[in-house]
Amino acid sequence: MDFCFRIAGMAGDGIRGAGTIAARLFARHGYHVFANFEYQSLIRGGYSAAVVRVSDSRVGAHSSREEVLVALREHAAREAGGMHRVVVYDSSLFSMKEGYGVPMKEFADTAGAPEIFRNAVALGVLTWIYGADIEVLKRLYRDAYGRKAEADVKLAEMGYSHASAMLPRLRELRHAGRAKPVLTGNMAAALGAVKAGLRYYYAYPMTPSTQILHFLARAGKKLGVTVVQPENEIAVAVMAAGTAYAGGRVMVGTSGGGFALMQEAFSMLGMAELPVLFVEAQRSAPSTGVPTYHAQQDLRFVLHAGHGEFPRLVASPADAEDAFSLAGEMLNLVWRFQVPGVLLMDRYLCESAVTVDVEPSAVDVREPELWKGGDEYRRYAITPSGVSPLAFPPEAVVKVTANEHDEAGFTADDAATVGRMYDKRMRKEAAIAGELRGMSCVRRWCSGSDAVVTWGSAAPAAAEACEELGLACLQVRYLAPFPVWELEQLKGKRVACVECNYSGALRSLLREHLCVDAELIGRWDGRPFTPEELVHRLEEVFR
Amino acid sequence: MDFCFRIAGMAGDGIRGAGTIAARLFARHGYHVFANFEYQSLIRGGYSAAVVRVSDSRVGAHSSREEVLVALREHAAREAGGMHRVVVYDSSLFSMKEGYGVPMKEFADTAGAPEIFRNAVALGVLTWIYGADIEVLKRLYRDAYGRKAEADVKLAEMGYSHASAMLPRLRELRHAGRAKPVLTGNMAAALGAVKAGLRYYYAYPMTPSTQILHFLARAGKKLGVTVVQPENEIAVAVMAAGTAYAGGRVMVGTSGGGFALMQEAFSMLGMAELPVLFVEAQRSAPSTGVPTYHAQQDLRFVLHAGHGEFPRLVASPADAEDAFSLAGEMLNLVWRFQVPGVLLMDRYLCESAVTVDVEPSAVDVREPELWKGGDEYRRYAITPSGVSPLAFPPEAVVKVTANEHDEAGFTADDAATVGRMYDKRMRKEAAIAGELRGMSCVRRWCSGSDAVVTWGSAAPAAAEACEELGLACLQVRYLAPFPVWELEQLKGKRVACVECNYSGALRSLLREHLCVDAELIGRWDGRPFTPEELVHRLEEVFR
Amino acid sequence: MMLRTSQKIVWCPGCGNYGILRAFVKTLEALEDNAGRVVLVSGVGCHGKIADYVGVSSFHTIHGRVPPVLTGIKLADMSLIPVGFAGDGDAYNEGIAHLIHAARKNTDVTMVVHNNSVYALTTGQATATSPKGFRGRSTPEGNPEEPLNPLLLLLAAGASFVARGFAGNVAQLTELMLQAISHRGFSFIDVLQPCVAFNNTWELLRKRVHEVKTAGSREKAMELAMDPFATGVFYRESRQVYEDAVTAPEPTSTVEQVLESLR
Amino acid sequence: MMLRTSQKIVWCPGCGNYGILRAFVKTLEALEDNAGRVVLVSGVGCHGKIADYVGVSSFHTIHGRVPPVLTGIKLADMSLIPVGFAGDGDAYNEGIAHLIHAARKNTDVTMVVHNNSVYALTTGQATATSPKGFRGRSTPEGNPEEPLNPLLLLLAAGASFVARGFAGNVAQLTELMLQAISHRGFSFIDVLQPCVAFNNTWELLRKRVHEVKTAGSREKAMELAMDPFATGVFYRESRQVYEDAVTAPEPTSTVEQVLESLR
Ligand SMILES: Cc1ncc(C[n+]2csc(CCOP(=O)(O)OP(=O)(O)O)c2C)c(N)n1
Ligand SMILES: Cc1ncc(C[n+]2csc(CCOP(=O)(O)OP(=O)(O)O)c2C)c(N)n1
Ligand code: SF4
Ligand code: SF4
Ligand SMILES: [Mg+2]
Ligand SMILES: [Mg+2]
Repeated sequence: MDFCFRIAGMAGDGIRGAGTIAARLFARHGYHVFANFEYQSLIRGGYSAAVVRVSDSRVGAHSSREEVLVALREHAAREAGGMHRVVVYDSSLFSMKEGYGVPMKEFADTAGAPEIFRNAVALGVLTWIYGADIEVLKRLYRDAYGRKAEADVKLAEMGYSHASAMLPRLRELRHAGRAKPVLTGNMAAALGAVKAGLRYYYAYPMTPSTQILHFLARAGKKLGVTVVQPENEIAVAVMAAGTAYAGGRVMVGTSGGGFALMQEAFSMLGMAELPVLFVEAQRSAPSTGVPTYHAQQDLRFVLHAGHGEFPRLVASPADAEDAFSLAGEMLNLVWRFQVPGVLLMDRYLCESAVTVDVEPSAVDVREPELWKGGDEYRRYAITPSGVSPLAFPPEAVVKVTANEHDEAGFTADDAATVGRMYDKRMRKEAAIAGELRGMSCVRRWCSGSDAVVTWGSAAPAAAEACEELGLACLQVRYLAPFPVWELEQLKGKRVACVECNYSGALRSLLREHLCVDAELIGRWDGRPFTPEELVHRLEEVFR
Repeated sequence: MDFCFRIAGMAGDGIRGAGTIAARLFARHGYHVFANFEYQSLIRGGYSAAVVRVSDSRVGAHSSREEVLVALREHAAREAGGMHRVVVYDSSLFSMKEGYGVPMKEFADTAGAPEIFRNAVALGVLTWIYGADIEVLKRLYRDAYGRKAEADVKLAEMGYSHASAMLPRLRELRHAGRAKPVLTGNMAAALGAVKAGLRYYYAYPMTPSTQILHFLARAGKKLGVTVVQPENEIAVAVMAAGTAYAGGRVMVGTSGGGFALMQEAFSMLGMAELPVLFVEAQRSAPSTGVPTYHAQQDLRFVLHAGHGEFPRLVASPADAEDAFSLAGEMLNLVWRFQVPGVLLMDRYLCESAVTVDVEPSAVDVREPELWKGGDEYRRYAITPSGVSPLAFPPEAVVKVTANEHDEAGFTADDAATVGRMYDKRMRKEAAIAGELRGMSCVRRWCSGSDAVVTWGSAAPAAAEACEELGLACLQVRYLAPFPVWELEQLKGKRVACVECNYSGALRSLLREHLCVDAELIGRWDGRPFTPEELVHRLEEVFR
Repeated sequence: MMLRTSQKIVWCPGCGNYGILRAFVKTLEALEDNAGRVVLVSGVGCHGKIADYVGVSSFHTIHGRVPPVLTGIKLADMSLIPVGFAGDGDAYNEGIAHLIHAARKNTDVTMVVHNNSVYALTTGQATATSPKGFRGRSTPEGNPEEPLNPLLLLLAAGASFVARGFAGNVAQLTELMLQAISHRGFSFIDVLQPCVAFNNTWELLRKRVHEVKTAGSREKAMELAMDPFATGVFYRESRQVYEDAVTAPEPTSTVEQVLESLR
Repeated sequence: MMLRTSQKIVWCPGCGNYGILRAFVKTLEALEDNAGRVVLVSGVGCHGKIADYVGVSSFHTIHGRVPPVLTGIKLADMSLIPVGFAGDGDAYNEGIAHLIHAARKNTDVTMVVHNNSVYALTTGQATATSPKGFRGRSTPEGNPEEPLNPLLLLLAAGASFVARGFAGNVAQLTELMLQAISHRGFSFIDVLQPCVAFNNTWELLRKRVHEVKTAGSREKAMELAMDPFATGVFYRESRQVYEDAVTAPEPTSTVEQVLESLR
């Protein structure tokens, strides 16, 4: 079983809320759910939609095969294009030749609720259409909004009973298992980091990372995470440096434009050997670009971020579960190796809501190597791995610096010291690679003789298409250091890269590191891939 | 004829001035000269040296075979290490077992001049040692300092006559041709840009680019260049965007850390299609690093600067003549293609003083394609090349934006427009590559069957070594778009890359673009290569 | 010249930005022929969309960077009239460094801040001017910070024209804009702008906003600035403008001559 | 604990920085056991080298970014005493945004600015506080800009402790540093620092510098701040400190519980 529907209207119609409640409704029935949200960079008006896919097996992408459309606005009904089996619209606002009119606005008026509550009517209708349990929906509203839920509950019931009299029932959903949690990639990354000991989150608002800020501003109080929104992104990154120096596990979040502002600080972290985890949530760029739309255009930018050479960790999760694990793994790794790290997310992953099956105990707090005391502390003591044991003030006199320095942290410029300290830092690259060899840097989603290589949120859709076509699908989770050892298998194969960009950043990495030439299946119009599109495009390549 | 000497002391001893005057002295005799300056990040004290090489053929690097040392301080004498045939020192400050004492400080006292004037004594001594014309030195001082030159002239004469009584004469230099101009890479880049129509230079001080600011702050008034030092680097880059928008040819200068701060603006230029030329003068990084020392560590950083994808031009000159030409070419190209461009310099190139043989008429102002008037102006009109004709306010209503947009410059987010405009911009990459194919993107310094590939200021030293060893030496001048067409010849050859970094940025580009594997000859202790070192290291590789 | 483009306005109904737009269009009308020399520069946020709505040349730049764009334009062509529109998040948080230095340098440009005391386009976080206790999505338990007094700050930074308007008083705001544009030097207007979605101050402002008379000295203006609801021109002084001091004259030498002098 | 390290000092002989270093070492001596909790943060410029010379924990950061480092340290460990040393170019040009917001937020940290009115380490360009007409290497014909008044600006930004010292008066400066450190909130000290190499103000300052009494109100302090040679504590007020308001308490929930609530 696998179906997909759309709720559409404009900003201010509560589309995201409706999509999230819909996702949770089916998740409470025990199904797997994936909800993609499309919206413009404005607060009222325009076009806004939630596309919700429900399945009895795992889903990591929405689908272009939608069967139901609920249109809260006329322009949203018009944009549909006739693919839906059932179209439901608010007949108190406009009329349509085909489709089922439900007087949603009237219902809201009757209930004395503002227009935005129409979305509850829509949910009642959908509950009927899919034969879901209206009681589950009502409980969901009450769990979510407490005493403020009654208008929603009432309107959901009105929608449900109106629909039951007039609308077809497409399916008869039953409870398919235990309720599953529904998270966005943003929430998953936040929680994974907290599981690995996160105590500080600093961010300046920027789509599509802002939700982490909002989520932790609320949940952080309970989870022991101090959340600060400084004056700008430079302050964010530098403040994080100060916190890491004093021993605080800190993460910062932004998008490409904000990360661009953090470049000088990023390089400082490399020189000072301070562990800060950055969430870089990509959106359609360059510059302000299409700020609420999707892209994977910043991979090379992140891999080479900051002037000068220094080791770094870069990882990119495919979905919310992966975001949970990688955020946790990365926070531990940046502390272990005292390097900056980037968790490279993207709009589709960040904001889509999905059922997850996380095993929180898989992530825990790993302590870095601490100084054991003794003589004078040398912050940059030279070791075979390049990693120096850590201490924090006031336990020791700890001298860190953005200048080149000697082992004790005093400024140095003589050739011998400069060369030695440079070597020490760069040696950590090998140490990190050694550690990664024991981990899963590349995920094989499915097997086959020809291979698709992909990264980030393109992976689930690509994997679905590959499964259908009998292709291998490999998702590169760790991108720096680049896990050549897990990718040697590609040599001599026919390979295609699937990524939401124009230039083929991952493709260029396969060339650089493996001399493997791949076809690029790219997209750069701000929209994520769907499995259906990829089946089509992969067929062209591998035909 | 080819010799090299060192003048050394501490910051505050006027070492750079002495080195420059020495270089000009021999240049006025018609010789080729190269002067490298070494100094620390401090204002008084420490170690400071000028190493001046003089030859009757072109030189682009200093040499590690020095024959004379003039030591103005005891520690500078001690650091020498016994390789010099002649050591001269200031016997009024300290004494040495070997070497020739000249009472420089006493001479200065006698002349009633402050201690810093000792450097004129040193120059008089050197004039004697090399059999140069003391009258030329005196004229040089007078040309340089006008009426304030008399103390220098007097002390130079005292040094000369003292030396003529006590010191050996190593050579008998004669006038070898017409006086040659002596420029640093910084000055050459500034002048090349002015030749191509530069009208604005914005910069925040940062070694090793600061000299451009100082030079243009003085010369700009005569050359019609408005020079502004804004509050910080972000203001520099954004102010330049405003100026370019209004039709002003503008260049900005900084080093890696400042360029890091300009990343968001750089991406904006890509989206808004505004031509600004950046001088990125590399120094030893990451972060503040070794701020007055040399490196070539920012190549990948610059190639992938700015979030998102957009075309850019990156070129890196080998020497001052190349800096003159490339600055001019680049300024014309960024205007022609309406993209940001980076002239990637480095400390060694920026600050070394060298005789040049520039043909200023080789660079001129090339006008970009201008709007011919007519209907409403569309700033982003779609064309086959991707380049839209330019207009400036108030001639037309010109709407530019950092957001994705339609042809007229209004914000757009629909998939069709986003895709189309993205294509339009990226198409310029092919147009630029087409243009570059008609230019010299790779310079072949010498030929051979095995090849050394290099870039930036590493080229002259590498070429000298290659010449000696019979290797081909190729310098990649344009790095983005990467000129594969001129490098296909490397396939199947034994190749080494010479670059002042640890990771081999150019080497990685040969892999990425050509699947060519090269050996890396790197250096990362802040010091530039010398030809002698490279002969040794290349022998090891190609043995 | 069409002063309003045909682009659909996507601000919320009731947003204070409409008043600012209206005042600016009226200002352009009043400028008559000179309107063609106006270049609008806008930041990122709801306010920034104004670039799409006005039919003059415009540069919709990145977040926080309106002042350097204004300066860069003025330096390139002194005949242009650069007018900036920034948000409070834009001008007082992200880009406050530029604002202060532009005020000090006194370039002849105008800067209008749509001060709704909230990051609106990113759905309602506290900015530098949000009241203490403000509940936004990043401060669910109330903003712990004291708000910034932008007028006081700009006066302290040396701005030569400092004013405050109210999005609900289009006539006054138009007058302020006209005065700001005709003032030779850096002109700053903070506009109290209700955001109906995230910080609806219509009622409060309608009640409290009042007009004050221009102070005779910077010190007196600072006293006036202590009142967050005072509007009008607080201070104005005549001072050298930056571009006059820095712009290079026409060239008198050639590159060839400079090279010759380096022999 | 060695308060002076064995690193060789590379400031020019006669530089005002020596006085600031001496005052800080005396301050640390006076702090006795608490000196071990001091973390020195320095910017980039001649001033920044102070990190090498003092034997306490230190973070020599990048140009202009001293205030966020101070805040980040304080948030991580409230028992630490972060003290920042920045240059005028560092604090008033490159990083002025942070200074203003740190003042407004009132984190309990101390910020000392080595104000020599010049970018010294880059060999003498004009900064925000260079006098009009100053001839530096980027302003060979004289600086065209009006200097910034940092005390006025910090007062306008809401700083809760504002003082000025003079590198030539070590006793007073020590006293100011001690008061700044003991003040709970953001403490700001502008130090008039002669740079013998590029802006030798010894004579001028020795003649003109004088001490004033702490003003009773911010307004009065602003009046005092009009005098560029006045030293002493201009203003001090007690206000909520930032870290008290934002620091999260010990966790009361687990990630597992939050996940459960999202079912
Ligand atoms: C560098 C950068 N950081 C963050 C953002 C995200 N962003 C877009 S709009 C906005 C809020 C703008 O607030 P304000 O300037 O007050 O404008 P308003 O929406 O209130 O008009 C932010 C933070 C961005 N575009 N660029
Ligand atoms: C981002 C950045 N820009 C520029 C520089 C170059 N720089 C180093 S020191 C300095 C001047 C510092 O002046 P100031 O802060 O007044 O310190 P001072 O040397 O006078 O003590 C500058 C601009 C830098 N290191 N980083
Ligand atoms: S969110 Fe606020 S500022 Fe933005 S358009 Fe709506 S009312 Fe106006
Ligand atoms: S240059 Fe100036 S500030 Fe720097 S050490 Fe010398 S005197 Fe001090
Ligand atoms: Mg706002
Ligand atoms: Mg200074």
